[in-house]
Amino acid sequence: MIEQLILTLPMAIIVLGAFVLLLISHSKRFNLDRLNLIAVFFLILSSCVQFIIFKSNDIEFLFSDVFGETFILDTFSRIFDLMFTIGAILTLLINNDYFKSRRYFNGEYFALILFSVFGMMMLSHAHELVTAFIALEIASLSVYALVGYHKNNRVSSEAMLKYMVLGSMTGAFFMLGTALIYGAVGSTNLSDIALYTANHNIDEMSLLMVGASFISITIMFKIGAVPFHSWVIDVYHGAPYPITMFMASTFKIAIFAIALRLYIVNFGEVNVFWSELLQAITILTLIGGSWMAISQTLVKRMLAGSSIVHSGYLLIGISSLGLGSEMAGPAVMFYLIAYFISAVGSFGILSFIASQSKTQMRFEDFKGFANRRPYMALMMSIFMLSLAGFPSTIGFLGKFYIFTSAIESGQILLAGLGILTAFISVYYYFKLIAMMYFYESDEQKKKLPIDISTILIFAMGLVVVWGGMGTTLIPFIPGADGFIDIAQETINSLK
Amino acid sequence: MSPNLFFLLASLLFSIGLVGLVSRRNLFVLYMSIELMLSSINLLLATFSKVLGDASGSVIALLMIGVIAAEAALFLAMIVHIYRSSRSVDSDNFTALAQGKE
Amino acid sequence: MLSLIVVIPFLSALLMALVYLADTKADRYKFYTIVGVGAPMIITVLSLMVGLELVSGEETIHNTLINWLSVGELRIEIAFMADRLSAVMIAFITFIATLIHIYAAGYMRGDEAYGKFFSYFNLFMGSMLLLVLADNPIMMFIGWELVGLSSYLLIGFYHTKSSNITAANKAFILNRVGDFGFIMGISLLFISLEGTGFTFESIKANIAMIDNETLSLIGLLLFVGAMGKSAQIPLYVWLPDAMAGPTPVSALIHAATMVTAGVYMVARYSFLYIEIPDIGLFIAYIGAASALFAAIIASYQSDIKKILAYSTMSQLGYMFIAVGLGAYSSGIFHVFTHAFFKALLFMGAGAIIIALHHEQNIFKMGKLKERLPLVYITMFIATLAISGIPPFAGFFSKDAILVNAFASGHHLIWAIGSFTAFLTAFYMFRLLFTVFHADSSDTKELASLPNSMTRPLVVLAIGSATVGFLGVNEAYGGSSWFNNFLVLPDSAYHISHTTEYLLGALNVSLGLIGMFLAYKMFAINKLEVKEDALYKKVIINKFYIDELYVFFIVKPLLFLSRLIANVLDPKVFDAFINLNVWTYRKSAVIFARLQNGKVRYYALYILIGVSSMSYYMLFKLGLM
Amino acid sequence: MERRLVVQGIENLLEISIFTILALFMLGGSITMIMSRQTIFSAFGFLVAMIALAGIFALLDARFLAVAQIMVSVGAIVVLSILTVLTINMREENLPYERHKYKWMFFSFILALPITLLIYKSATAMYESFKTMEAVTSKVVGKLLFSEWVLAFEIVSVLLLAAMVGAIVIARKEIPKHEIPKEERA
Amino acid sequence: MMDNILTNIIFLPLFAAVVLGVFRADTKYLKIGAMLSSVATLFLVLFMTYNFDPHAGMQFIKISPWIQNAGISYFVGVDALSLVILLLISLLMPPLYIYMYHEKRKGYWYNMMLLQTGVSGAVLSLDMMLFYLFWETMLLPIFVMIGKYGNGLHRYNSMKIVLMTILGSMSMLFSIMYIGYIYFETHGIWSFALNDLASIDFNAQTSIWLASGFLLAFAIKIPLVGFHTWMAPAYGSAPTPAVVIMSSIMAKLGIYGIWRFGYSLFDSTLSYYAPTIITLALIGLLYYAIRAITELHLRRMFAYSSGSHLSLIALGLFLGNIYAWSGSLYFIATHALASAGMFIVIGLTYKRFNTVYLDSLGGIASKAPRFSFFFAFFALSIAGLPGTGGFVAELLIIIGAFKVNFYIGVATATTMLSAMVYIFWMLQRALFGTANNEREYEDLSFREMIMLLPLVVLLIATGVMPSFFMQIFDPFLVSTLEAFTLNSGGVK
Repeated sequence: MIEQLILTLPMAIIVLGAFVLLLISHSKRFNLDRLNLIAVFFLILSSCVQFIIFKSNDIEFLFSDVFGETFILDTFSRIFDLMFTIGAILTLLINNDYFKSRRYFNGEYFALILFSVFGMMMLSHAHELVTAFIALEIASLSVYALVGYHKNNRVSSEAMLKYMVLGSMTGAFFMLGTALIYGAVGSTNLSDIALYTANHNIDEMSLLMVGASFISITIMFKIGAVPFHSWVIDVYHGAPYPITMFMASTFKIAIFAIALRLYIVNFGEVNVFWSELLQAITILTLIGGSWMAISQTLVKRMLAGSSIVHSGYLLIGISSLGLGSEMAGPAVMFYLIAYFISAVGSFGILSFIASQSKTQMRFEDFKGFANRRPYMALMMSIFMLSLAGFPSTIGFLGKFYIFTSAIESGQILLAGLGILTAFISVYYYFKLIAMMYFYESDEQKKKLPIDISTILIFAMGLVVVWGGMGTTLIPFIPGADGFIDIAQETINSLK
Repeated sequence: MSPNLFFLLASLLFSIGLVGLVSRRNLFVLYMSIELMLSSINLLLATFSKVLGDASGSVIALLMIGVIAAEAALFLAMIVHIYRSSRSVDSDNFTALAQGKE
Repeated sequence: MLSLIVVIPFLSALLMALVYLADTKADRYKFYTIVGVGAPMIITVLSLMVGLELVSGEETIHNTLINWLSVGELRIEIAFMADRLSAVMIAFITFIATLIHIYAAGYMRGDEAYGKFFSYFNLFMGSMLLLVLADNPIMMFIGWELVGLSSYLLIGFYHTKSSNITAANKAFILNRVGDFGFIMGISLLFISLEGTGFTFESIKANIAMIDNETLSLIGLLLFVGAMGKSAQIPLYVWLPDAMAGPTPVSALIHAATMVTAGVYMVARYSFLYIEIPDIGLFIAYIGAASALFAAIIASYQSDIKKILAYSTMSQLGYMFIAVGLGAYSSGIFHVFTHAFFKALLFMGAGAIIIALHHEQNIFKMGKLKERLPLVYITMFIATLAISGIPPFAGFFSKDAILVNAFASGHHLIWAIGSFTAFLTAFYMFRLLFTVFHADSSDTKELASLPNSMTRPLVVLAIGSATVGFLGVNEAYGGSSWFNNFLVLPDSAYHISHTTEYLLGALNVSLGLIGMFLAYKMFAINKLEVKEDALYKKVIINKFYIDELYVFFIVKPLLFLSRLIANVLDPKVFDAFINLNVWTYRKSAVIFARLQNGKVRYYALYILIGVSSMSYYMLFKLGLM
Repeated sequence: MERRLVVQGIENLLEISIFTILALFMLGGSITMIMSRQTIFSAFGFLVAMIALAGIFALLDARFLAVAQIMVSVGAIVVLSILTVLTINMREENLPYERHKYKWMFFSFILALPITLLIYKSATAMYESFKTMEAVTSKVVGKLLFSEWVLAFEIVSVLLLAAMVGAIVIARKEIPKHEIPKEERA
Repeated sequence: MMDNILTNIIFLPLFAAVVLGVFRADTKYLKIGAMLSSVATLFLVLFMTYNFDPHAGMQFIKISPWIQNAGISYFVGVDALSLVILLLISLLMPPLYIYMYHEKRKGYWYNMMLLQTGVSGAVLSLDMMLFYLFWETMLLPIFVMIGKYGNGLHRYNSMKIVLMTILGSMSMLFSIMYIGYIYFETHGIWSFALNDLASIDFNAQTSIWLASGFLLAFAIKIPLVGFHTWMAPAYGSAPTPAVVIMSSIMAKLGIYGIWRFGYSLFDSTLSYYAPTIITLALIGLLYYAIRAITELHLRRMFAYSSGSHLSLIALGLFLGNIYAWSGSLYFIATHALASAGMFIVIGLTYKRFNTVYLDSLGGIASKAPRFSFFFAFFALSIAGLPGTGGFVAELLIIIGAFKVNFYIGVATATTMLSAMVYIFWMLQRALFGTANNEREYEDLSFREMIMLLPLVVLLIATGVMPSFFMQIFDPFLVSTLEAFTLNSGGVK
């Protein structure tokens, strides 16, 4: 009993932290800095607990006698938990300066972030569709509120409006799918669904298929697949920088926690069914995403557009998964990690810069950036290279695994298209590097503040490089091999 | 009495919700359309619950009502905030983020 | 020893170049003179020793320096071979070159690039000797090319004047056109004989392996090289322009040595050409045409050096008539004699030019007979020699060629040759009389000529007068020592002595007529050529051949280049890429315009997505 | 025997007619909702639809659900909405003037048709009839809620809390504590 | 020592750069550090060459597993082919650093060091992925150097070169991944080691597709005609050291790639592409040369010249006989030296006169004889002057072409003419003519002579004693050609 409770401790700590923050948020004794640190403290505490209990594999379902098989405890979910908490920690720490520079943040903000992390963690542990939906809603609703947090800013509200309307609209599809699956299976538990799919022919399962497809619409929406992509750029643009960072890195991968589980375990038997559909969406996403990305002038919007393209790559992986590729699962997982790190880094730098200037960041504003801030420019270049899939960065290996899995599953054309869009993506990523390096700046070189956010950004830069070419030389720090081992292990724990 | 009619009703309601969502600009109507969609899912769940002879469906629907309430809260808060700040509930008025306007 | 002959000039050139580059301003007249003139002197001695060795009975002398290249079957050594042909060549080349070097020491004195000049000059020497002494076609080709290079450098020696450089470029490029043919010939030869070695000797031994057709092709291609180097139609246009270089250069390169390389080459490949008489005939016709053509133009030129240049071309034509018809020895004999008198003529002309403060138009000269007596006498001897007046050297060699032409049965060639002989006498005496006899109003003081310039004239004059006797044939009581010494595979034409005398008499009389005509027209009152008739205009403008080249080759090339620059690159290749980029960007813009900011549109996109998905599912699941 | 059949027939008829009425109310309410220009009419249409939905729940023997629907959906949510509408007190001219409303509706309905069909067809393809079962009483619901669904039930509370916090944050009129920096757009 | 010598060679410059960067070295120390690193590398390479056995094939091999899950290993080795290019890059670096002597901008130095590592790495790697890594890595310094330190439309042009090159490398990446997958499919483990991949038997169709991926990358890098639009702008805008490396080394890597990977992986398939590439190369030979005639910008002119000669090298490669191969490989070396010299001299021209447009030059020869000598020497050695190595190479390629086919031979021999026209016209306009008296004609300084002399000496040495140099790679070519003929029955 107690040991099972310990297993829920990470989540409990998060919720607790949220309550505590709510309580103290209006106290005069805690300024923003403190609140931030408290939030981080809870997150770190939670991740420490996660580390401690990481290897305890003896219990598969939490309180299975009470809950039924609704709450799963596997490596997969633990890895995701870790990523969520790390993502949140990074978001909070890197944006420390940003919070201080904007007056509209307060205690509830951190509480909402913790709520949203809680929702994501719940999502990764959910082994039951309704629970998953509710968890998703927790995460989403908190993020909706966060997106609109800058209330004096029209665009922030507008972004919230759009995200909320569209998010709820597609959220309804998730529930619709759940209802249909419930109708087909008689249960929403994933174990039952897996059993059902394993024991039925594909033509007997049309209701389940329809339901699953509706669920996938929500997933597609959240990861920004074309044609469900239209919110991405607007919302990323409108949201305050920390939230954009949080959404692009953490929230985006959260949706894969459920998506991968569904695709690999529950609908594993019937994945072939929607391979064509998935391929069509993948193609649209790759092309549309790169179209969106190259037509932007704001760096933030460009990164938003590019995140659509990255969803496209992930979809290639998922589509390969459906066609029976062995490598696809780890490939997607690895890509998620790679994208997570690179996106945290790149958006982190954006908000780092935004915390010191009030201008919008167009490409032009980066002119001479390398002169003003050589180290930041170097880091930004590393992240750009990683996103572009330049070798010796983790992004390259990510693409490598994705494309080989596509080749393995025989989707040569899809891999080719992926390569092509990767090529196009070089244009908009290198454009930023070009802006930073190719222009001289009149401004004096600023001294680089050595604070927590810069250190973290540097750390992320190192991880990006180390993850692309590092070996297992240094213990405890996963290199290129380490990350794919983790991805492998994670996916294996699903089956 | 066959469940077909219930299914029909539910799917129709869902579609009406979709139609309202897409074709209207009034934020209140958008909000209500979403609520309608979710409610139609509740109807579906209740129907399945009866079809399958399993009470879980009803329980899910019950939980759903909670979710609907949560969404409603946030939605209404947002509408109030938006109306307050821009004196408009017309969704077409919010295009500051459109491509080319940044 | 052989290696030394080739290497010494290269080394001295290098030495002088380094010294020159180390300090370009320093005046090191003595050093350059000693090194620059000393090197040819040494090699003259060496080559005479080689000659003596051969005379004393050696068949050939071989000398290998290093292994140059060894790829597959292509094993090329830097090796030298002196047989009698090459011995003769190096003997007169080094001898005349030494004289010209001495002459140049006087001529170029005071030029600020004196060291550079001698460096180039020695470089040329080395290249020429490499060409002659090479024991395989590749080495020969290298010499061949280097000769072209040094010719380029020397023609463009006065580089501040752009037209000089144009002339140099023209020379080099046309030479390269020849080389283009030459290298193709060599390559084809090598490929045809692959595996049997690639020295002249082994080629000679295996020549039968090649079928006649290929052999003809090879012969033709090789001759293209000769055309370029020896200024034959159609690649001759560079030679007149090459007179832009300093006069010693013209004397050495464009009269005595380099231009004869083509003839030498054909003689060197005589074992090949003997197999393909058709190509030989072709060569002979080209030679005849060039001879006549050049002679006609020469008759209407007024620049002293250009006249000599065309005369050179014309004489080269004779040589090609000879080698084309298989009379290789006669050809080489003419090369030999021609070297003397043509060098003399050029050096004389150079002396005049220096004396007259760089005046080159013969119609602005006159009455120099008294003022430059030594030059006058030596040039008179040379003119007699070139006009084929016995007993001067030119008579014997030219006569031998014409006799061979007649005997071979190709009477057209003979007729052209004879007519050209008449023209030769005419234009040469025209030059002589105009410069030395005709009146002139010019009374400017003459510049003094240093001894180093005049003494070589004397030596060469003696040569011009006497070297002909080396090759006096049986008809004239000689023993054709020269021809016999060479042992080339001459075609044997038999002809009675009577005919030979008749032909000789005809030639001499033609020469005399030409001389007389020139005296009538120019000695007393010189008539400056004017473009008063169409034919004159055409001839004075050298038949507009240069313009034709410009029109048919240069213009199209430039046009093509501009076409690529302005159309193909930007409007085809780049445009293709840009079109793709443009299409992509355009579609991106259109796609991004869907992002119009209105939430219901976004919902509509989602609805469309879901709707089409549902549609697909309806069919796929068989529900509809 | 016959009597039973008759009774059953009458019951069926009754059920169908009740269903029809409720369904018509629902459809009418929801169509009114999406059609009417005045927000308040829409809200009333929605209210009608929700009440009718509660009726249909009752028809489906889900009594507890029906009550919950009435209490939460109708009593809380819809009423809250109406209150909001009234609080905001939008004037006529502030309402969006939607010119192409019907066109949009038409097209979006065509687009929504496949979805409707898909849901309907796939559901009816599988199930022909109801299972006879006991009405879902509050007892059953309670049992299920506190066994199988307890986790979901618990996290719904977190969801409500988060939504509440969010709603408060978004809706509260904030008096800036400090001077707000100049309007920044991103 | 010998075990890790290749690793040292590759990473010494990078190491130097990192150390200097960490200590934020002044330009003064940066200069010394860079110079030292390049000289040390040169000594290492020379030392290795001294110990190199031409008959032993691949040597100084170092394999260590790297990213094991992806089957990527750190696998380097050197054979004659890579040795030639490695020698070139290490020989060229010191003169370039001397050239950059007055360079104050630090990024310049760092980029050059990074570039050396990238190029050496690409030449030495035998693992496809490692190769790809270096292949892309060497693009970055070029990108920055053109974009940041270039002139003209440099930003646009650097973007253009990067995009076009990456288009090629992406297609190559695709092929590499596919081949790797095929290996995985048959053997059950991942490997990108060249010798592993070479053991795969492809079916003909796949092989053709895969080869096209590689060929596209290399065709763009060379560039063959049609893939060349990045070339002139990039060369025109790039700063001199970058141009030198681009034309002398990077373009050759395209050839190297075909040689190393093309012939190992799909020997017979290359025969399928041979006619196309031979045609393209022949067209390119003349196309670029003719284009160069009217070009006034010196760097662009020699960009075209470079293209023309690289077409010739590619041609030689695809002719597939020993003469053409020796010629090609030799040409790689000699053209690298000559074009390096040429571009350095053009750089010096720019430093002196602030222009590299032909129409504003002229008269240099009379005022600056040393400068003109070097200028003309390099120009002429590019034109294949006998006595310089280029001549030997061209001769061999022509002979090789004649061996294949008379008509190809004739077309190839036009190289004798093609370079002539523009080189000599260029010399006329750049060096000769009357000097402009208002302009200062500064002759070469001692430092500049020291920088250029090694190149001159090497060019002459390669022309005078080719067999001495060729003995390094002769056995390699013979054995490769044997293997190739065995597999494909020769090229037709």
